[in-house]
Amino acid sequence: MEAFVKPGEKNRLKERPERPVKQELQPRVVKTPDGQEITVEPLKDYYCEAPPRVHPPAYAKIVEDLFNWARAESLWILGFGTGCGAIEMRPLMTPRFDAYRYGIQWRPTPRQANLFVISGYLSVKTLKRAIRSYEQMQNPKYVVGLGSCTINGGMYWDSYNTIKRLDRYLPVDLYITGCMPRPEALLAGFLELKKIIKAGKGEGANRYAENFDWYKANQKQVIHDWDMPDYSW
Amino acid sequence: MTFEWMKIPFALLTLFIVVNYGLLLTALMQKIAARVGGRYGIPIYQNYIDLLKNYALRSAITHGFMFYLGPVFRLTGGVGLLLFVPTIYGSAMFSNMSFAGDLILALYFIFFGSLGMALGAGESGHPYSAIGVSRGLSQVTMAELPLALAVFAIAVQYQTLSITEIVAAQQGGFLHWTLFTNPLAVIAAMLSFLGSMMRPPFDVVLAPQEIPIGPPTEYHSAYLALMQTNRVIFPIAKIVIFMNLFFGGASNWPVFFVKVFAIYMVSVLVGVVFPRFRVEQSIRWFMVWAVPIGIAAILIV
Amino acid sequence: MILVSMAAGFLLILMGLYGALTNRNILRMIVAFTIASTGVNLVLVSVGYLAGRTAPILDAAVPVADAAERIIDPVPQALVLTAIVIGLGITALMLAYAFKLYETKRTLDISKFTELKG
Amino acid sequence: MSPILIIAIGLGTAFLLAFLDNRLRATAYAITLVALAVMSWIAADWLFALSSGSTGPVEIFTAGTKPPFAINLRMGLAEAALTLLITVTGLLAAVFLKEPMMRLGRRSMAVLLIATMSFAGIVLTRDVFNLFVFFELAVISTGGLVLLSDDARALSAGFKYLIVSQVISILLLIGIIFLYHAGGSLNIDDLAAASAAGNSTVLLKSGALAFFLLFIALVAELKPFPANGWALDIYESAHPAFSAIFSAAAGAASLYAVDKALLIGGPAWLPVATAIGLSTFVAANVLALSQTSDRRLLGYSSVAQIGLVFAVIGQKDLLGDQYLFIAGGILLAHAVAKAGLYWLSGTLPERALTSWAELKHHPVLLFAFASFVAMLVGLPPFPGFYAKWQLAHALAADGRYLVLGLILLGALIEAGYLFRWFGYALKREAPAQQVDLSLHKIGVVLIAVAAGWGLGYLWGDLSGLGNVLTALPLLFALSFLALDWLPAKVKNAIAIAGLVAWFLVSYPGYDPLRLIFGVIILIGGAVILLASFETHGRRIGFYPSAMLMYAGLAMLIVAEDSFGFFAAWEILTLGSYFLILRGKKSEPHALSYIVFSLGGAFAILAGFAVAAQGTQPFALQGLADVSATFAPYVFILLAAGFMTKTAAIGLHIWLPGAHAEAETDVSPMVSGILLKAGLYGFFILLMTMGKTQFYGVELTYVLLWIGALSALLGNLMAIFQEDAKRLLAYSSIGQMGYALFGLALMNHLGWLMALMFVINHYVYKSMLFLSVGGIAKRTGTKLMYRMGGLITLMPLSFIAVLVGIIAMSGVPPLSGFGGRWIFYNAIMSSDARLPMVIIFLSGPIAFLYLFRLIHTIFLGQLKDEHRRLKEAPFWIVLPQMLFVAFLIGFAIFPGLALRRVDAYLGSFFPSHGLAWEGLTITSEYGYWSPVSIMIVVAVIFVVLLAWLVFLNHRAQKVKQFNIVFAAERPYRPETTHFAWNFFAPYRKALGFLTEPLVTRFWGGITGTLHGTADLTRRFYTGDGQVYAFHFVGFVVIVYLLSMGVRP
Repeated sequence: MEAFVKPGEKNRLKERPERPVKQELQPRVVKTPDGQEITVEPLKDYYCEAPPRVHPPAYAKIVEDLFNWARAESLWILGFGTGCGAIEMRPLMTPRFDAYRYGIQWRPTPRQANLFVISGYLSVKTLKRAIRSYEQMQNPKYVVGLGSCTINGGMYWDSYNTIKRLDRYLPVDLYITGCMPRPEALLAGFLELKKIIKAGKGEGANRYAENFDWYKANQKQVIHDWDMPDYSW
Repeated sequence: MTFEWMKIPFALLTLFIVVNYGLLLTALMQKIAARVGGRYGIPIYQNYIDLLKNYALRSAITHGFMFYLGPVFRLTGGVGLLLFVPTIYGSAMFSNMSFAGDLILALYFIFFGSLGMALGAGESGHPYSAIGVSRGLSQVTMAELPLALAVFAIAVQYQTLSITEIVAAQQGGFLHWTLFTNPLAVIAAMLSFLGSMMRPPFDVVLAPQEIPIGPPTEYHSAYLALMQTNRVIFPIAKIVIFMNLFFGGASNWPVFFVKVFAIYMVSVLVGVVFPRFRVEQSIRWFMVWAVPIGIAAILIV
Repeated sequence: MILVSMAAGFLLILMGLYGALTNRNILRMIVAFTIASTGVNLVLVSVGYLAGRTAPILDAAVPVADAAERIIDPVPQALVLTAIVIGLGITALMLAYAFKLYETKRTLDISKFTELKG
Repeated sequence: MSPILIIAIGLGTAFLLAFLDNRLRATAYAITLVALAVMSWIAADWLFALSSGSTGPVEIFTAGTKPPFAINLRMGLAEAALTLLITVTGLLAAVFLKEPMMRLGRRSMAVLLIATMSFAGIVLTRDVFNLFVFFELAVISTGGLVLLSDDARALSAGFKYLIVSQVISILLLIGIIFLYHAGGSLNIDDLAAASAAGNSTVLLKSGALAFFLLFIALVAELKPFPANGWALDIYESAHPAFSAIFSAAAGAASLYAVDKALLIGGPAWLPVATAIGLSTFVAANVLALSQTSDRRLLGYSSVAQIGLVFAVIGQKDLLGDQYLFIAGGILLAHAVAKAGLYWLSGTLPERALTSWAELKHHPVLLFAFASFVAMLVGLPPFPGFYAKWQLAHALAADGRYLVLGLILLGALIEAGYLFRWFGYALKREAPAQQVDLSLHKIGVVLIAVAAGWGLGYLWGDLSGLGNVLTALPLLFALSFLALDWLPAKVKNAIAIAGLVAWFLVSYPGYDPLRLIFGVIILIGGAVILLASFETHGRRIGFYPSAMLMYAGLAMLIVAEDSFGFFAAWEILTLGSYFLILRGKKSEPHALSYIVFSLGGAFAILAGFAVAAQGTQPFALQGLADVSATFAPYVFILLAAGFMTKTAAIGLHIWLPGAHAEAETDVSPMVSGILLKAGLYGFFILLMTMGKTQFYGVELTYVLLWIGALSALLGNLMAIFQEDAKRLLAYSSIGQMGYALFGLALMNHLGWLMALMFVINHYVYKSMLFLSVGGIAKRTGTKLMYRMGGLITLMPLSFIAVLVGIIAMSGVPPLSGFGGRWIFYNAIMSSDARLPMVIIFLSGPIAFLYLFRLIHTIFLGQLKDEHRRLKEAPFWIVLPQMLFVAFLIGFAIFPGLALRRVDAYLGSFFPSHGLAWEGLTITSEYGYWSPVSIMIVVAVIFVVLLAWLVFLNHRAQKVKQFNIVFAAERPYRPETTHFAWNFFAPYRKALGFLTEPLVTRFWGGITGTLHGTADLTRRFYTGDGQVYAFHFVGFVVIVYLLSMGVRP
């Protein structure tokens, strides 16, 4: 069972015992070419350990409005189908729906995408990947939950292996209901998202950074082998 | 041809025109490709928005020094290439910086951006970047060969390496274009052109899901914006070379727009029809089809 | 007469060579070589022989004055003497070798001494 | 003193010793030494008197009467020299044999005296029967001395020798007596006179057969192939000190005996001598290839060398006054070297060739070994070198190309096994046994070394071509032998000072072309030597080798005549060989380097010889006037020779290993500088001979193809290398291909481009080799896939490589672009079209390996064990930074170096030059303004960088695993670094072009040679009787064959 913790509230559940760190992440002693022995700590040496930063709007309102307009009109979706809802994403590229008309395009790498559509239920295993991908996107970035499963678990509400409420793990900007929502619904959702962004309310990335500890605690409750520094840069 | 300070505003003007034209042109090409698929595609101004958005992203990461410099190299390559080639025939001002070097400078400066980009992508430490670079470099060795042969053929034909002089030699009616005076060279060059435009069937470098868009897989925000800027300048700069060498150049901007569009369309038309080649397939394809035509071109001249 | 002795000499040489090249036994080889060198000596002498003349010893029987007419060529005779002496020396050396060789391997078969080859 | 005393003292002392009490061994030994010393002194006295001209040749009549009634001896120049050689060898051998002689007592000493005396007698006597007597004495004493050996097998060897000697003596005696019968005299001169007069029956019918028997018996003493199994057994098993006598003294004496006999036979027999000599020379060298015992190998080598001298005797008719110089040079070099090597082998406890590795702890002995090997191969400054030079010229002038070719082939094979052996000595694991360092033994070896060098000086003086040993650069290099005890840093400073000083001295003498080469060799060499300050300790052997190479290069570019050029060529080859051999795993590569280089050098020798047609000295300018009959052959031979140095495709297989395995600071020397020697050669060749037709084929056109193919295949092979230094080495093949291509274009700009490549290739290849070397030093590996991510740890090395690859790939604005620009302008005025296809293809391929180099080393993923690496050492980085500065400067102001050269090239190709106006360089076809390019690119770059910094200055610096990894995270750096088999798709597409066909071809040739050797070895069964059969068979075959040759 998931325990629900509000932002800022202390986690009431007992801490689970830490799993042992994976072998490849444990500190290891290696011999340098000149014969010295040094210790390599992969978690420290290979990953950036900095926490995420809050990037508040920095410019005059008129400039920010322009930027927000641009952000809204140029939604680059991360091409990552997380659940069965992904099947509803594809028709958006077809002549019938042609989401490109609305400035919606797909990017294969999170670095270049700014909209993450969580398409349907998220198994814990996929959640881990989804979080990593989300963290690797650049601020500002938006999350859309697609279908009932992301809202309340949907038909998997009692599953041992899926999460029930997406917004406990990622800062969701918009949910699109339905099981499955049709592509038209998606389009409507995206247009709604544009409004949110244009209104300057699409600050999920900053929310995530501000409440990072809370999100991370929630995430670690279900993901027991995060195996990385907290923030995946 | 020497340097005058007046050239700088004109160079900036050229740049401005080409950037805007490029933004619209690439969007138009995407729309055309979309129409082939029965879609309407992105709005014609979409590239402006994308560019603005990417410049406006708030956060960025860096993998290091070369990673940082990669896009700078890339865009310097594009802008430099544009400025080293005379844009408008007969206009001293729109010949920009072409006093610095001739055709050979242009041909070799093409690699400047690719090199910097490859290095930047390399420093990201991402294996997919490296795989993409490996594919791109492999493909370019054979794709460039027909172009090199064609360029040699027409340089011999016109007995000059100066782009301005080559354009001058093609004036006086479209039948004087290299396209008609030396069709073999032009065919070879245009086949090579297909290989350099990053469009199907020669776009395995960017295989979007297999190696998420290859070399620039780690680039984002302003880096990506710089590279996008280059993506609109660079193809046009390249096309300008082709236009000057093979299609009689352009003596004013409208002609320039039309010819660039037409040449660009060649790669788009081919691209929407054909599926993707693997690297060794495209190398073989160039070896079997394009190179012999190039060889014929240099032998006949 | 000269012909006979010369033919005999060559015959001896050939016999000797044949013997030396076909016998495996070291002692037999040495003997064969001795026969051959005897043949050589015979040939030497017969080359210097002039029919009807006497030995080239200048004594009362052959005065110095007309020696040139009456004696045979003295040079081959001298050569033969030297050759015999040298032949003796070599034969002795070979025999000594044969003795030593026999001591090391207890055999006189030449084909057994082939540690060095190639 | 009368020469007869030499014989008398030898004989007398031997008898005297017989009367001495056997216990007074020390006394007996002293008497022996004194006797040998006196004999030597007499010979030396005569040699001095005869050579200074204070006395003429004398005849000594033993019995007071004239021949034929008495024996006479002659003492002339040749006799004096050979007698001295024999007696001194005897003396030194006696010193060396101290222990066995003291053990065995006075009899052994007497036998040694007899042996020495009889060899001297063979040389001195003019009487055929006396010759026989001395030969038999030699046989008997040899039979005795063989037993001095500790080796039990010597016994059977001695007996085999006696068996064959018996057969020989039978033939000899019959021959003598019938010769006497036919010619009426035993005196060689009388017989020769009678034969020459033609009115006697000496060489008719039975007389001819008689001479044949005499001749063949004497020839048998030369151990001709294949009738020489017995001799090899002696060489292998006898005491090395005696083997030295047997090889040096007995060989010399027998040769002289045959030479005398040929006076009787006359010129008709010379072809027979040539045939036997040559077949022996080649066959024995081939057989030596598969030997594993040092002494047996030396035996084969002795047989071969004697065969060579015999072949030279066969050329007596055309050598004229040079006969003694040539035959003597080869013979003395052989004698000194072979005796020295046998003595050296006497200090070593084990017989395997690889056990000579023990020598590497003794630099002096190693130097001795190197000297002997160089002497045998005929490298400068030793007598064999001059002799070979003159011989080749004489042969070529007379059109005896087959003889010349076979001699050079045999010499190449000989060089192959000798240098392989030298490589063992330096690189193999040393056995546990110690070298016997007794003073008298080492002393004897060192005397031989000194004699070798002394003879080298003498022959240089006598050659009339200029004494190599008086050349200042060479002396400077050799002086490092004496300075080798100094710390490396001091020697390095001296070396740098020397190079710079020599440049300053020679500067006024250089024309612009030579100036460029001079700067690269001397100043460039000094810059690279800066990196050598990094080494610690004494670095024994490095400086003599390196300076030898630089001396050769410095002499090469100022050489005016063919001899000077060739001598310099050989010197630089030798020096660079020693230099390359120093690398850790470079033994096989150094060997293939020296074999290819010597092969090339022999081709050059043959080329010059054919070109000169007997003219000496032959000015290099004279190549322009070679007659049309010979010109294409000269061109082909010289070009082939130079191509071995530039490693043109087909002759390139030595290069990758040699360059890659060399030490850090050696790789840039042998790549950046040494390869230029070949290009310089091409400059000279093409400058003088120009376009040359061969059966209607334009040879420069062939060169064009070779250059283009080298460029393509070199580059192609480079991209598939995993080893960074190998990659650079293959890239050198490609770069040299470009330069060759430029030269072969035969126009103004083609040459300018080649020169630009000369400069650029020096700079960036030196720089890259130093960077990669420095990195390899730090990372402990040369394999690129084991590196990665070093950019932050080694930023300076990275900058060097970055600048290097930008320059090398020809991307503007760095200097490589200038090369490409000139290249395009050059091909515009060329008629050849098809090779362009290949050269166009190879350009972008270079990009592939360059990117791979920088990416897999500096970019990508840093490995665990490299996390704490430091920047490469200061002294290795310093020259790199100088190169970087130079490259940038040269990119902006290419005119500094090229303008004068451009003008100079105008004297060869007046048209198609460049115009240098202001900042712009203009050709007939295009223009290029380096400064403008640099400014435009820099301005754009800086503006954009500022723009990006403005936008992105707050970018979060992340670490190497913070990458988008398909929503996963990397496992380990090793599995995340895409580096191994980097161009796999390319291999799929074009990999078939890199099939190692050339390697297989040369491997096939060496395999065939070794196979032949192994097969032929079975012929030597070890059975004394079989050897006697061989001899008889040999006699019959020679007789039958010679029937066809003689009148």
